[in-house]
Parts: sequence; C-alpha cells; structure tokens
Amino acid sequence: MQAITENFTVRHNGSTVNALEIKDLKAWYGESHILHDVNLTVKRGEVVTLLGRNGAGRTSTLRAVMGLTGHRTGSIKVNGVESIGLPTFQVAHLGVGYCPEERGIFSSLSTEENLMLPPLVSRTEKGMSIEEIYAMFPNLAERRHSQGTRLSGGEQQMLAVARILRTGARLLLLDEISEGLAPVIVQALARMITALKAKGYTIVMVEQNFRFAAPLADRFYVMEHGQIVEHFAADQLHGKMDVLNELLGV
Amino acid sequence: QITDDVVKIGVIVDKTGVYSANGGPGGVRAVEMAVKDFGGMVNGKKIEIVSADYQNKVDIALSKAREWFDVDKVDMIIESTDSAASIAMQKLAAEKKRVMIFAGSATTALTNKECSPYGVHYVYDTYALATGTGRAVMQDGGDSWYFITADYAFGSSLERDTTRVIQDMKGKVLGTIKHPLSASDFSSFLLQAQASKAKVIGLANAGKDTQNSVRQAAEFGIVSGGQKLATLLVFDTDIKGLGLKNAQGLLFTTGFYWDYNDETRKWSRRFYDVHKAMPTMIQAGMYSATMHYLKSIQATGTDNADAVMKKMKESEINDFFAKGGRIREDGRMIHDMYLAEAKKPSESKEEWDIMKIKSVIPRDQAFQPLSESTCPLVKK
Amino acid sequence: MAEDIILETRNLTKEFKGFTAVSGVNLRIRRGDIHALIGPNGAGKTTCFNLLTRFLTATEGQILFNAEDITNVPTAEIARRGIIRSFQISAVFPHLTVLENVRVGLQRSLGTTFHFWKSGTTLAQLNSRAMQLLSEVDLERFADTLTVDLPYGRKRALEIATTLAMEPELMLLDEPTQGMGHEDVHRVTELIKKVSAGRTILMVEHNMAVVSGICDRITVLQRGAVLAEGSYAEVSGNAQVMEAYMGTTTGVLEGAH
Amino acid sequence: MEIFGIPLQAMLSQLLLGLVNGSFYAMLSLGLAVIFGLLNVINFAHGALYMVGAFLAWMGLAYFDANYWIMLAAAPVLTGAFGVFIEKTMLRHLYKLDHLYGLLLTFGITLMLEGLFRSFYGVSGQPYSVPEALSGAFNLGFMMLPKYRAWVVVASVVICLATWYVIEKTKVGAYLRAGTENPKLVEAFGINVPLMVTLTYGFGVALAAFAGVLAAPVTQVSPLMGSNLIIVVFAVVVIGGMGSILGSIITGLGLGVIEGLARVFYPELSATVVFIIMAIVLMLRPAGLFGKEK
Amino acid sequence: MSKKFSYGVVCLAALVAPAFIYPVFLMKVLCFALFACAFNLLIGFTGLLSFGHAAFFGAAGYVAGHVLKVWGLPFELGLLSGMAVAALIGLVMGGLAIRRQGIYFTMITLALAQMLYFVALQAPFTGGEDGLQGIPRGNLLGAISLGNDMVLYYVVLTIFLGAFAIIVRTIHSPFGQVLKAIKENEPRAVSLGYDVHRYKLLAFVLSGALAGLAGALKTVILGFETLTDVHWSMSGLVVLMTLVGGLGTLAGPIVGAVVIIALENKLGDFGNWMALVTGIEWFRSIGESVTIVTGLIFIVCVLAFRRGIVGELSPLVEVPKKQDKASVSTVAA
Ligand SMILES: Nc1ncnc2c1ncn2[C@@H]1O[C@H](COP(=O)(O)OP(=O)(O)OP(=O)(O)O)[C@@H](O)[C@H]1O
Ligand SMILES: Nc1ncnc2c1ncn2[C@@H]1O[C@H](COP(=O)(O)OP(=O)(O)OP(=O)(O)O)[C@@H](O)[C@H]1O
Ligand SMILES: [Mg+2]
Ligand SMILES: [Mg+2]
Repeated sequence: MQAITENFTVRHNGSTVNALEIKDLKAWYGESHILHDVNLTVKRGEVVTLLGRNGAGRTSTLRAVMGLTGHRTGSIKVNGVESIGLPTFQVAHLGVGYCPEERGIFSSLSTEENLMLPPLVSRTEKGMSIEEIYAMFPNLAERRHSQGTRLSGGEQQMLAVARILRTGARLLLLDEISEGLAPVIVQALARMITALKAKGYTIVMVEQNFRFAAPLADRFYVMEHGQIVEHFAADQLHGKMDVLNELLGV
Repeated sequence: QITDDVVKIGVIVDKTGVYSANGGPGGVRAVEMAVKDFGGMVNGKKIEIVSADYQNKVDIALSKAREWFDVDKVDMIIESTDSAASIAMQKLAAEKKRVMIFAGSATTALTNKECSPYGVHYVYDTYALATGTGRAVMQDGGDSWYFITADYAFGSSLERDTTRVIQDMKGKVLGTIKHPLSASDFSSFLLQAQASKAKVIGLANAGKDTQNSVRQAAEFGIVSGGQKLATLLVFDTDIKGLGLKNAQGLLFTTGFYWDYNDETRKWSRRFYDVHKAMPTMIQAGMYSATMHYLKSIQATGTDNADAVMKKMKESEINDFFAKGGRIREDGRMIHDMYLAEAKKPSESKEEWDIMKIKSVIPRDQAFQPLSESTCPLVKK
Repeated sequence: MAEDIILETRNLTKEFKGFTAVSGVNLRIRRGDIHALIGPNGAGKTTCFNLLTRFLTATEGQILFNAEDITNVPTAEIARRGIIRSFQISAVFPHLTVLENVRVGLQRSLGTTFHFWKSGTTLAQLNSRAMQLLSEVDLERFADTLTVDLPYGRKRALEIATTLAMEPELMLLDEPTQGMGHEDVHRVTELIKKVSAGRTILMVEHNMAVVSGICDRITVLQRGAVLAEGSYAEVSGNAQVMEAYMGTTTGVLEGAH
Repeated sequence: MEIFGIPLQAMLSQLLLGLVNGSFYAMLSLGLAVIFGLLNVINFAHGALYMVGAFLAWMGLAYFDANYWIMLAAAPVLTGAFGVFIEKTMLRHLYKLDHLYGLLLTFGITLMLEGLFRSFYGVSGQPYSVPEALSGAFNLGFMMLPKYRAWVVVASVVICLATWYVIEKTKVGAYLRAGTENPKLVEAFGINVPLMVTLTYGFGVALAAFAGVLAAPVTQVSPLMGSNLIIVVFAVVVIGGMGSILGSIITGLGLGVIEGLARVFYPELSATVVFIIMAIVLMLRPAGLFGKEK
Repeated sequence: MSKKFSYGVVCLAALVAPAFIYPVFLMKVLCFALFACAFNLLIGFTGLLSFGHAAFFGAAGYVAGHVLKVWGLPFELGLLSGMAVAALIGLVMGGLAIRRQGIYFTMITLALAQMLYFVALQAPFTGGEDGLQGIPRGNLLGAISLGNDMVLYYVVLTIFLGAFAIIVRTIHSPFGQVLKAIKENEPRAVSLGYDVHRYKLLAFVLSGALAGLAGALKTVILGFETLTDVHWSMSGLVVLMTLVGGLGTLAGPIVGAVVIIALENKLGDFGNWMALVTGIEWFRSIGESVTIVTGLIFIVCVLAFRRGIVGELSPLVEVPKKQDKASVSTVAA
C-alpha cells in the first residue's frame, strides 16, 4: 500500500521525493561482510560525495545500489521505488546511470557503439542527444569510429560518463572518475559535473581526490569500515577539516 | 566329467553396432534356443549362457573373453562378427585351451596363419564370399574393379580373396580405397570409385556400411551411370534395411536362406517367433554350432576342450543348416554355399520373401582347399 | 664524459596498427638515480615499461642496458640480467606464505629450479636471507602468513621485498602508489627511498608529491614522445609541461592528489 | 584435363563434397563461437546436440509422421528449448568458476546424451531419406550433384551470414559483444543479461540441431555422429580463432574444401589435414587466423 | 601419524588384494591410477587442463607393444621405450600448446591428440582398426617369467609405487615450488626471471612420460593395444577419474581410478545386486548404460562435488593445515 502511494507521489510530485534513499544497507561478497548498516539520502538535483579511505566501502555502496554485490539486505529506494529485491537490469530502469570504477569501455565496440549501447531507461526523460554529447566532449566526436579501448585514459573516462547521459537516467553514480587522470582532464571533468548539476541531474560521486570533489559537492558523507561515520553539508566543510584530516589524512 | 558341474557358453556379439542386425541379439537368441532345444542339461549338468556386447572393439572382446575364461570358467565362446576381435580371441582361447567358435567373422586368417586346434570357423569366410560372387560377376563381363574396403582385418581379407579370383580370371583391379568401420558418408569414396571408370565397384564391407554405400551410390547416379555394384557380403537383414527397391538385382553369396527348403523354413519360423525377424546365416549357424558342440560333450561325457574338439571334428553335421558338414583340421567347417540374388519388388510375395537362390556352390568348391592352407596344423 | 648510464633507449618506437603509442623516445637513466616517468594519460608510459621488459616488442629502436643491446632479449632473460618490474596492480603469489613469496625470488640463484627430483627441504638454506629481506620491509612478523590475508599496503611491501630478492640493478615501478590511501602512500614512498640505495629505479607516478619528494630526475612524455627532461625544478618550470599536464601555464606542478 | 595427374573432374567433385562437409563445420563452429563468445563455455555437448537434432528429425518421421520440413523448424526449437533448460539448471551455476568446468559439464552431458540414444537405438545409423522435393541430382557435367547436398550448402551459407549480420551489425549484436566483455556492466545499463545469456545458449544449440537435421539425410542418424565431428570442429574453431564469428564461418568452409582436396591428392592425409593445418597455424599465429591475441 | 598409518593400510591392502580379486582387474586399476596421477601432476599443480592425455597413454602402449612383439626386446626396454616416446610427444605437443592458456590450451591438446589418433589409425605398425594383439609379457630381468598374473601383479605394484613416489617428490621439490608460483601468478613469475613456459613444458613432459608408463604397462598386462587408448574419450576418462577423486590431491586420482574402473567393469553386477536387494527390476539394465552413468557422475561432480571424493572427505578426517588447503585449490584460477 505504502509503496503504491509512494509511486504515486513520484509521478505527480516528483521533486519532493528523494532521488536515492538508503536505509540499513548491509552487503556481502561471498562470506565477507562489507557494508554494515549504511544510511544515506540524496535529494533531487543534489551532488553528493562519498569520501573515505581505500576499502572503506564506497565503491561497494554504489555497487550495492546497482545490485552488483553478492548478497544484500536493507532498503534502497530509487526515486521512491524499493529496489532491494530487483535484479540489476531493472534497477537501471528506475532511472539510474552507473559509471564504474574501472570505466568498462568495450573493446569490441567502437566509440560510437559504446556511446549508443546503454538503452533508454526512462519513459519520460529523453536524455541528451548525441549531438549535445559530442558538443560537450569534442574529443569523442573526433574519435567516434575508433575502437573504444584505443582511446586515451581520459577519453575513455569521458566516454564512460557520456554514455550514461544518453539514457535519460537522472541519477548518476560516478565512481572515482578522476582517478589516474592528468590534471588537465580532471579539470574538464569538473566543468562537466557543474554543467550537469545546472541541468538538474542528481549525482553521487565516490572520490579519493578531495581537491576535485570539494568545490563540486553540496553534501559529503564519509565512510569507514562499511559504515557512514560522518555527514555534513558543503558550508560546514571548513569546520570539518580537522575531522577529515583525522579520518582521511587529507 | 564336467568341470565345475556346469557347461558355460559365452556368447559375444555386437549388440548395438553396425553388425547388430546380422549377428547381435538374434545370435544370442539362437544360442538360447539351441540350449533349450537340447534340454538345458547335458549329461545331467546344467548349461549356462553368458553374453556380452563387444561393440566390434577388439579390446572389449579380449578383456571380456579373458575374464570369462579366468573368472567365470566359461568352456566355450561363440562369437558373431568382428574379424579383428576374432583373431585376438583365437589366440587367447588357444592359450587357455578352450573351445572357440566363429560364426560371423569372415577372415580366412582364422584357418590359415592364425589357426588353432581349439578354433572352429563355422559359417562362411571371405574366400567363400569372394569366389561365389567374384566369379559370377566376372562371368557377367565385369572385368575391371575398384574396391571400397572396410579398413580392418575383414575388409582387407575380403578384398584380397576377391582380387585373387579376379586376377585368376584375367580381370583387373584399378584401385582401392579404405573407409573406417561404420563410416556414415560414403560419397567421397564413391566419387573416387566413379572417377576410376571401373566397370565394377566392389564393396568389401558389411552390414550398415554396405547399406549406406548402396544407398548413396544411387544418390550419386553411379549405377545409372553404367557402373555395377558388387556387394560381397550381404545378409537378409541388409536387404530388408535397403528395401527391395534399392537392393534389387544385387548378387551375393550366402551360407543359408530361410526359405530354401521345408527344414529351413520350419526352424526359421520358430526363430521368427522369438526374434521377430528371419534368421541370417550367422544366427542359423550359431544355433547349429551350439548344437554340434553340446552333442559332442554328450558323446564324450566331458567338457575337456581337447576331447570335445576331437569329437566335433570326427562327427558330421546334418541339420537344417548344413548337410554333410565337416570340420577340417584347420578348423574350417565346410558345407554348401549359395549364390543368391535380391528379388525385384514385384517378385516378392511376402515381407521376408527377398531373395532367390541362383545356384548352389558345392562344399568342396566353396571353401579354400586344404592344400592351399597355410595353417601349421594341416599335415601335408 | 663522466655520466654513468645504466639504461638507454635510442629512438624507441611502438606502433599499434597505425597508432603510434611510443615514438622516437631517447631515454638515458643514470646509475643510482630515482628516475620518474610522468605524462598525461595515454602518453605511453606503461607501454614504455612493457617495451623495456619486452612484454611488448618494439617496432623500431634500440634498448641498451649497461651498454649491451637488449632489444631482442626474451622477457625472462631480461629479468635475469637485472631489470625487474612491478605491475600497476599488486603482484604477489596469493596462496604461498610471505616467506615462500620471497623465496621464489631467491630460489633461482640455487640453480635447482628444474630439479624435480630434489627434496623441497633443500630450499631451507634460503630462509635466513629471506627473513633478512622481510625485515627490510618490516614484514618479518608475517613470515608464515598466507599472502592473501595481508592488507593491501603490506602486499605492495612484500612485492618490493620479492623484487629485492632478485638483486636487481634496475627496478621498474609502475604507479607504485596508485589506489593507495595517504598513509600507505607515505610508507611506500619511504620504502622506495630506502631500497634505492645502491640501485637505480625508474618509476611511473601520477602523484607529484611522491615524485617531487624522492625523484632525482624526471622525464615527461606526451603523445609517445619526450616533452621535457630534467630535475623537478627544471621540469616544473617548463611552460610546455604545465600546459600539457595541468592544462594551465600558471600555478605549480602538482598531482591530482 | 588433368591437374598434377588428377582428372579435373575428380578434383571438382571432391571439392564440392568438401564444401558440403565444410558447411557443417561452419554451422557447428559458428554455434560454438557464439556460445563461447558470450558464456565463455566451450560447449562440448555441441556434437551431441547436433546428433539430437538429427534424431529428432528421424523420430518425427518415424513416430509422428512429421516430414523433413516440419522437423527442420521444430527440431532446432525443441533442442534450443533443451539448451535453455541446460543453461538455466546447470551451466548458470558455473559462470563464476573457471571456464574449464563448463567444458567438463558439457562433456558429461555429451556422455549422457550419447549413452541414452545408444541404449535406445544402438550405435548404428538409422536411415533417413532425402525429402521428396530435393531428391534427384543436378548433372553438372563432371558429376551428379544430388540436389539435397546443394541445398545443404545454400542453407548453411544463408544461416551463417544471417547470424554474422545480426551479431556484427545490429544493436542486439552490440549487446552480445559488450556482454561478452563485461556482462555485469551491461546489466547495470539496464539490459537483461541473464536472459540474453540463456537465449544465446539456446540459439547456439538450435544452430547445432539445425545442422543435425540438415545432416540426417546425408550421413544417416546415429548416436555417435556428433562425437566424430565435434573434435574436427574444435580444431576448426582453434584455427579460425576462438570466438571469432567470421573466422569460424570462413575457416569451416575453407577446411571442408581443403579436406576435399586432400582426398584427391593424398587420401591418407584427409583425416589429419585439419589437425596439421592447426599445428601450423598455431606456430605462426597462436591466436588463430581471425583471433585476437589477449 | 594418521597419514602414514593410512598409507600403510592401503599398501597392505594392495599386497593381499590379489588373493581376493581378479589380478588382471587389479593391474588394470593400477595402470589407470598411475595414468590419473600423472594427469593430476599437470592439472593439480600447474593448472593446465590437458584433454589430450590419451596421446601419451596410447602412443606408449603402441610403442611398447611393437618393441615387445615385433622386435622381441625385453620387458624393461618395452616400458622404457614407451615412456621415452610419450615424453617426446609431450615435448612436441607441449611446444605447440604451452604458450596458450586455459581453455585454449585444452582445445589444442585435444586436437593434437586427435591428430595422433588418426596417425595411429593409419600408420602400418599399429594395425589400424585391428590393433596390436598377442603381445608377449616377457621376463623380468630376463629371468622371472611374467606370464603368471600374480608375479606380474607385484611387479606392476612396485612400478606403480615407484612412479607415485616420483610424483610426490616432484610436487615438493624446488621445481614444484616454482610451478606453484607460476600457477598463482604467471606474469609475476615471468618478471622474476622465470621462463615459465619451460617450467610448464617440463611438467607437461613429466606428466606425459608417466602417463606413457601407465599406457605401456597396460599393454603388457593385457597383451594388446587398440585405438581405444588413443581416442579422445580416453582423455575424458582420465579427467573424470581425477575429478571424481579430487583434483590436486595426492590420493584423489587413485581413488577416482578405482571408482571409475570398478564402475565400468562391475556396474552390471552392481545393478543385478541392487535388483536383488531392492526388487526393482530396472536396475538390471544399468549395466548396459555405463556411459550414461559416467556422464551423470561427471555432471554431479562438476555441479556439486568439485573437490572430488578425497577433497570432500579430507577436511572431515583431518584438521586442514592452511598451506595444504591452498594446494588443493582445484583447477587453475
Ligand atoms: N569482489 C570482491 N570480493 C570480496 N571482497 C571485496 C570485493 N570487492 C571489494 N571487496 C572488499 O570490500 C571492501 C570495500 O571495498 P570497496 O571497493 O567498496 O572500497 P572503496 O572504498 O571503494 O575503496 P577503493 O578506494 O579501493 O576503491 C574492501 O575491503 C575490499 O577488499
Ligand atoms: N595493445 C594496444 N593496442 C592498441 N593501442 C594500445 C595498446 N596498448 C596501449 N595502447 C595505446 O597506447 C597509448 C599509450 O598507452 P599507455 O598505457 O602506455 O599509457 P600510459 O602513459 O601508461 O597512461 P596511464 O597513465 O593512463 O596509465 C594509449 O593511447 C593506448 O590506448
Ligand atoms: Mg572504490
Ligand atoms: Mg599506465
């Protein structure tokens, strides 16, 4: 009953519903218990960053949302719809775009095929057109016919992000998109995030690179040992630097 | 005296393979029938039968036979088809001093180089097949041949014996190609035979292999192109398998036909009742051979192989299968053979009315004369 | 000229089906240096490493190690001559113990690696040297632990210990701190500094803090070619480098971190 | 006319026969390539399923009076459904393990299938006659080419090219190719990958059954017909480059023809020629003719 | 102690077994056990799955058969020449296949072995479909006649134990240690200066030679050699034995061989016995369906008992040492 009303609200009063609402999420890889009661909420249009040390469980949180970890329990509501019991491919159809840590460019597909691969996941949203995407990432336009994995690291990263913009997904899960990239490219990505935010996308970023994430995010979550240990808004950032230093060694 | 108080007969046949219809389960039935007809007992001792499927594989036949002799104390083994396995078992039986009867194997090696005092070659052999059919075809003007030969002991033996007949009669062999046992596609072999322009394509194979060759030859227009097929070994069941439409006119040599006389008809009908098919010469021979063996045990009062073999060779075989049959010292059982032809569909009056006997080949001419035998047991 | 060059490449070039990943690179690595190879993504750094260790075969050019041409020497032989590399992802033998891991490095020196008839106990003679190496990287407590159970940073340390067991003249490290937290970065940096005594090290690294801290010389690659070479100060003062790497000609050269 | 002492007529006819055999190689290795591509499973059962296809054709005729054309459609569907069953109940549980287990499992399935058909029908062949519409032969001058064999070549080339087109040129194909590399990620994009995997296996298996029905009138129907062929097809796949669609088609047809040539020039070699070529190819191009070096 | 003790019991059982069981059957079991152990040396300790081991087994069988029968050389030379040829084939086959990994390696070994099959089918000295028959057993050291099954049994047992000892030693040797490292992380082993292909090749050759010994022995025992031994189904059979017993365990292949050979030979009896005990007539027919049962075992093992009999049982019997568990880790990761 409740689910139905919530669904109802999604359709008619979308903006008040949280884009992502995670409650008591536990997740396992095989025998090993990785996430312990993660609670996290992301409002529509927000950019939220997950911080934490290596192995803190940030990637695992994103993967758990997509149903890519082993076993998981708790509640994950995407745009108000409970998705904990859904198989991965149906989660995507709730309007989620996932950009994995390892980029996942397909070598047997050309750049353009890579770009066109993800199907539309929303009936209402159209997503960006291919022209818009090429306008945003001119490098990709230039190399549209070359094999996906022949692109340079940065171009691959752009491609990985670009292809989930086409699908109409309004909630983007971006994992370490600045990892291993030269500063020049990191800056380009930062501009892209700002642009997306302006268009009303909701973004959850996992970042190691604090300098990159700090100016972009509205709110921050800090994870440690598979739990959220700290949570604050961007304007509180200054006051939290000590804590961050302690937790992350920033 | 009977060892272990039981006479054990091992029947080793191809139960499911290319030759299963020729010998196979029907062969086992024939032996069972013989034992039953004999009364199930000999000299007050029970007669037991064990049977095995050797899939035409030498190794299975040999392992089974060895185990039968060593562990199960089998007194006599009778087999149904595979020549290579037969040669191997011949040696084993000689080593173990037990009686070994070959009903279906065709290689003449069994009574020549590989002969043994304990082996009996009962029904037919490649010499008999070759002389019967080869002569008839040559006399018909088919004087240039190309062979399609099954690539094992039987095939090469059959080819060799037929070649000898052809050359004796001033014919030519233009070539030969070997195919593996139970090949399914003969097209390439047939095309090669066709390209040779030989008048006759000799099929030195048997069972399903022969059936497939004949059928595919029709597909590739070989007979309609003017070449003739010589099927060197054909059983009733093969003709049934091919259908008279495909088989009509095939000329071949056989050791038995169920519809030959009243005696054969009487026995064959009984066999049909248990097996639902008319007997092939192998199956009829297996019955006859088993009977002869059991009678010899009865007469000598022992299952000692030497004594039984002596008796078997002494006494004449006179039953529905053979008249005046005799086992020579090389182990060859000689009896009359027949040249037969498959009927046209129009000539056939009932389901199993499939061939006509064209002539009888008397027993002294049907088989290789003792004088030509290379068997060391033959005193010259 | 007094410079003692341990490794030199002459016009080193690698083409992948019409795409030139490394083009005409002339590297000169001085003995005893910690030498960094930096450059934007796709500049050809990893490819260079692969060429040097012959995981890839060069399309053109020469590689000289101690003035000997090793361009066409097979992979394993290069290692035996004293060039040992590490990988971007950690490279240990997960189901051997920590001690055994190091022993795999040492074992070759016995010359019995093909002796399948010899008893395994003959390897015990290597244990003391192995423990010595482990203590160098602070792992002797873990000698009997299965390697899978080690934390990530320790695995990198173990990897270095195993590499040291080979007594390498030249160590090639591919992004040794990639994917590490700040403490681990610090630990591994210190370790590299420590083991560099008496050896030459060539490393790829995006983390400028590490590079500026320990490297004697830096080569900057761009689009497969050398853009600049020199000390940290020289390179960071180069406007072209700033442009290519940072996308700006102002500010200081710093890593993404 | 003669070439190297071999009559041209003999050579051409053997070449044509080789092409017929090659058609079967191509269809079977194509199915293997498709399955290997997406599931990373070497489907050892491919030969057995080919046999099942042929047996279904035969059984259809023997028990239900269903003619060749009906069974040409029905047997692949039924076998494909059986493939779906195998995938859903067994193969599915092995994906997270080493690929070798897939090979071993399908090997077990092969033994069971062959054993079952053997115990019911014996090892020897059941005759299956050429459908009425295709009986007779074309007189090509140098040989009589049975119409049926010409049909086999045409049907297999059409099927192969259609498959190739779907996989290389369509969106579905793009999903398949991407799924080959990183199924989890493709799933995260919203594509029902498990279903795709199941259907792919079903399709690959259906291809084998289709080839089986095509083969029934040519080779007769016997439980061992698949196992005799499958090893050669494996060699074809290795030569073509594992997982390469185009590679398997071209190599399949090509090797059939080469075998045909070998039968003319050096018949003793015809059974081994494929393996000899394989050895040579491996020495020169370890990943096969069309394969990509990992 | 328990390990030594159980080895002792097994050896004792092997010594008295021929008094109760048909010795030819026992010898056959020993041959296949050796074959499986040799195979396991490769897969269990280098992670290479060969589907072409029939080539070694069969080729050695043919060579030994030929040497004994046609050349009339003594028993020992027969075995040695069989082994030598198998090792040589291993060298050639390995040379071609060893550079490929995983499934690729498997397919190549399979295809190369099949090539050997066709050679065996056509080479004149193998007797084609007929095979070699009537191979004499000869004398041990030129003196003791091996015609007697009992005598031969103890000779075979001794050879088996010797070969098994070699395998155990190899696994624990410095060479074995390198193999383990290669199996764990091959690129790393290369970067440490190990020419991994040569180590794998040696392992392959060793495994091939021992498989050859098994094949040669089998020929001598049974007195014949046929195409069955070079056929790919023989390669499949040895995989099955090893899998059933437990990949990468020392005793596993032996147990597997016993189970599978017993199954092949005694399934019919077992079916009859089951029919007697349970009264269900259907059991009588299972003797005819060895392949179905074998296939079923294969499937069940792959799906549910990947560690095999020994692998599944040993954790129950003894407290596992950490290190042992590692070496038991099934097919290469
Ligand atoms: N596939 C897996 N199987 C088992 N354990 C895993 C797996 N993936 C991750 N882990 C473990 O889960 C924990 C959390 O990993 P996760 O990748 O979420 O961390 P992270 O915060 O994203 O760190 P990183 O900076 O390394 O990406 C780590 O201890 C890691 O070892
Ligand atoms: N096997 C290959 N085939 C084709 N192109 C390749 C291959 N390997 C590398 N490349 C290309 O060569 C270029 C250099 O790659 P390389 O891995 O050396 O970059 P890098 O400097 O190490 O970058 P990063 O810092 O991202 O690791 C890239 O554009 C890459 O796409
Ligand atoms: Mg992460
Ligand atoms: Mg790199």
